[in-house]
Amino acid sequence: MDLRALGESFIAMLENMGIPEGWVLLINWVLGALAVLVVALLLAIFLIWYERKIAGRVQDRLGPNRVGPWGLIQPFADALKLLTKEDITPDKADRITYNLAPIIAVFHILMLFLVIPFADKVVGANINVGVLFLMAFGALGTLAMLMAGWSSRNKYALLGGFRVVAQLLSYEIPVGLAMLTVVMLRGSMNLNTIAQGQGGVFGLGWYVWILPAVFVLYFVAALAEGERAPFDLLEAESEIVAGYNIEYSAMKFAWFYLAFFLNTWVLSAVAVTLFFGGWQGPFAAQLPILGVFYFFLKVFIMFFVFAWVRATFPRLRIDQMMSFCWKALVPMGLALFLAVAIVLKLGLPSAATNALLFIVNVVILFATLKLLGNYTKDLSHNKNKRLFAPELPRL
Amino acid sequence: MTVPLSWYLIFATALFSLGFFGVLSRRNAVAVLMGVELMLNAVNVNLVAFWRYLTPTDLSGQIFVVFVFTVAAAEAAVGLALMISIYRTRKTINIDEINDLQH
Amino acid sequence: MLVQQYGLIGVFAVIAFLFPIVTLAFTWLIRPKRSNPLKNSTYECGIETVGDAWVQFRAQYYLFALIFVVFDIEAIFLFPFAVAFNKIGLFALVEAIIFVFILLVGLIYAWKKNALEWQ
Amino acid sequence: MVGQILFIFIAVVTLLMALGVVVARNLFHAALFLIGVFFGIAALFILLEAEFLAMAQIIIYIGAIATLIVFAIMLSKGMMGRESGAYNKQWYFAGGAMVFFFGLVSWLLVKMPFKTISAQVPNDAIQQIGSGFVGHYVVPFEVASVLLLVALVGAIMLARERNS
Repeated sequence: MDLRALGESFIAMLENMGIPEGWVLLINWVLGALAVLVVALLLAIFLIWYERKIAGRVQDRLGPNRVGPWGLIQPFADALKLLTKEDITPDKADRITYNLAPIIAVFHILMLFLVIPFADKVVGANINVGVLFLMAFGALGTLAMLMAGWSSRNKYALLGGFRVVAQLLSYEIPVGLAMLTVVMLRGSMNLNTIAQGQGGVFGLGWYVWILPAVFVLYFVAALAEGERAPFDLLEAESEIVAGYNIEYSAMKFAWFYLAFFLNTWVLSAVAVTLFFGGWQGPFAAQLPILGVFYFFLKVFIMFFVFAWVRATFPRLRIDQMMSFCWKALVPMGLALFLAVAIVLKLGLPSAATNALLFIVNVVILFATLKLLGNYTKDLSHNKNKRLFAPELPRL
Repeated sequence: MTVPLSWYLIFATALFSLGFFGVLSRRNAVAVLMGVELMLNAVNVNLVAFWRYLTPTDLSGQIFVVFVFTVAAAEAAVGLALMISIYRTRKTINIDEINDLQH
Repeated sequence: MLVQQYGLIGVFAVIAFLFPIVTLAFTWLIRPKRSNPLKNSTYECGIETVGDAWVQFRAQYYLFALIFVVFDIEAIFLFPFAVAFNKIGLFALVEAIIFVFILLVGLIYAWKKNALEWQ
Repeated sequence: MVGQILFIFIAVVTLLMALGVVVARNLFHAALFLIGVFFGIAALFILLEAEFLAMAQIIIYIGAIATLIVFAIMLSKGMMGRESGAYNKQWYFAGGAMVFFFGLVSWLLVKMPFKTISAQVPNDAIQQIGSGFVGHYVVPFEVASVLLLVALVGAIMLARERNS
């Protein structure tokens, strides 16, 4: 079954009914938008259950198991509870900004769903600036949290707001550099085109085999972008209570919560699209519906890794985290970008280029790890220095 | 292309005038900076509109806009750093109270 | 083609913006409203709030946002460069490398001045 | 026709937001209005078929500059609340100058004939922009990076706390 053919036959049916062309287009858009919206919301409900189940298993618990089979209905019960809870707005809060913040948080995360290709050409908006679209609307999320932090008029919330700026803005740079390197390799910012370029049998064409260090860079930075442990300092319960969303309750809190889970899902989906071939898989070219299946399978495996890391690692200190971004990840990203650019311009045959890219990536990854390792070893002898704030290596 | 070029230009003029008003009339330096940003945006709208209607096949218009972005960002970064620095010593950033050079 | 894609984005943007507003309005209708001054006061670990929450912070935090802005602009320059990468010559690559290196000097300067430390 | 309605809608909303930037007493609200203006202009760029610039507008103006402004407001205690006197003494003069300027320029614009041509935007627009940076516009490209470097150094000098 071809999904595009289905859509086209639907358009033809509407046109046959004598509806003018403009209206057909509009109906098409509204239906497409509603489809993406429903997918996003169902995903959010499912992801909450999925993550809680994973966290439970990792920590030797059962996770939700009371409501429905395997606790599958649990998120619906939670949603119902949150819908009917009393909503408290602090008297001192700046009301307009306070109410606008969760709306923008949901808005930005839903927008990101538009450019993710679920299968070949099965994508909300197949635009040529897909990667920039991700960066643009991703940045709106930072703003929503800043608004929440400021408008609550609460010291913890404001402190959380400052951490948002520091963390999310900083880690946007390594994420951007990783995306930039992939874009350079493919020569396109269209996410569908990038996924298309990773064909080959048994996933041999995936960019993760060519650019492993870039994937590691993306993954580590994405952990921070998704506010996940070990980088969850925005809402470190034991330090700043809950950070920017401390004063939020009921549905407004639920929107932040939903944005958090969907954000991780989008980050996993982008990782899959950029590095793991997106919807590519055996027979996906012949049978597009299989592409959707492969895509979701890969994304859920990726999401599992994110949840696994979150359930396993302890939290970093904020100064360690900032140093790690600017002094390790950003130089590493720039080095990778330059190295990949130079290797691509050498003009070698494509197999040799790919092999050389792989070697360069591994070398840079290990060089970074070695420098970091040496530095931490140094520190264990020198107690005056702060751990994990690497100084410029002497050249 | 149903929208005439002059509509864009008049829109940009209106935006520029509002920014101009903000720059001239606000006391707070950050508000003045916001007015400057409005004016720069008006210029960008003009550049892109001219590019689209006069030379759509030559991408120079768009490249110019990216340079305007750069200048705007540099201006905002330095301007705000200046304000934070002044605020730290003076506890005010009202422009008519920062007048050391007048005496 | 462009109209096709961006029309959908426009329609979706309106829906995505209205959707949370509608749900918030809906919960406003069905939720209980029993507020009292104590409930609506600012939370501060269960004790009385001390002073105003909007306090003076150190400007050190501002530096991170600043360095971010510079690198963000750099990304905007480099993305079209990356898209055009296959079509351009070796000399163009050298220019891009110079571009990145000039910014790297900025990063090293910030590093040396301890602007990258969270204190 | 649809394009015209869309343009008028976006333009009116954007101008109202811009008015909000100028008149809002609370600086934070002014910054929020400013974000709205930036968004409206990104929408206009889409109408003008400059998709790269629309995204760059959102990334730079909303993601970077607006965040910087909001952050600067948050950093200064006195700026967060309502301002007592938002306008200086010469605001009526500024208003007059604004109305005069707008009237003069729009009169000129209506009078002035422009030779518009209707051609398609090339499909590889982003690629052309990219090769433009390292081709014809290479000097401004490098100067831009020097400008950013100077801005970074200057701003760090200004904002750094000296006692440490």
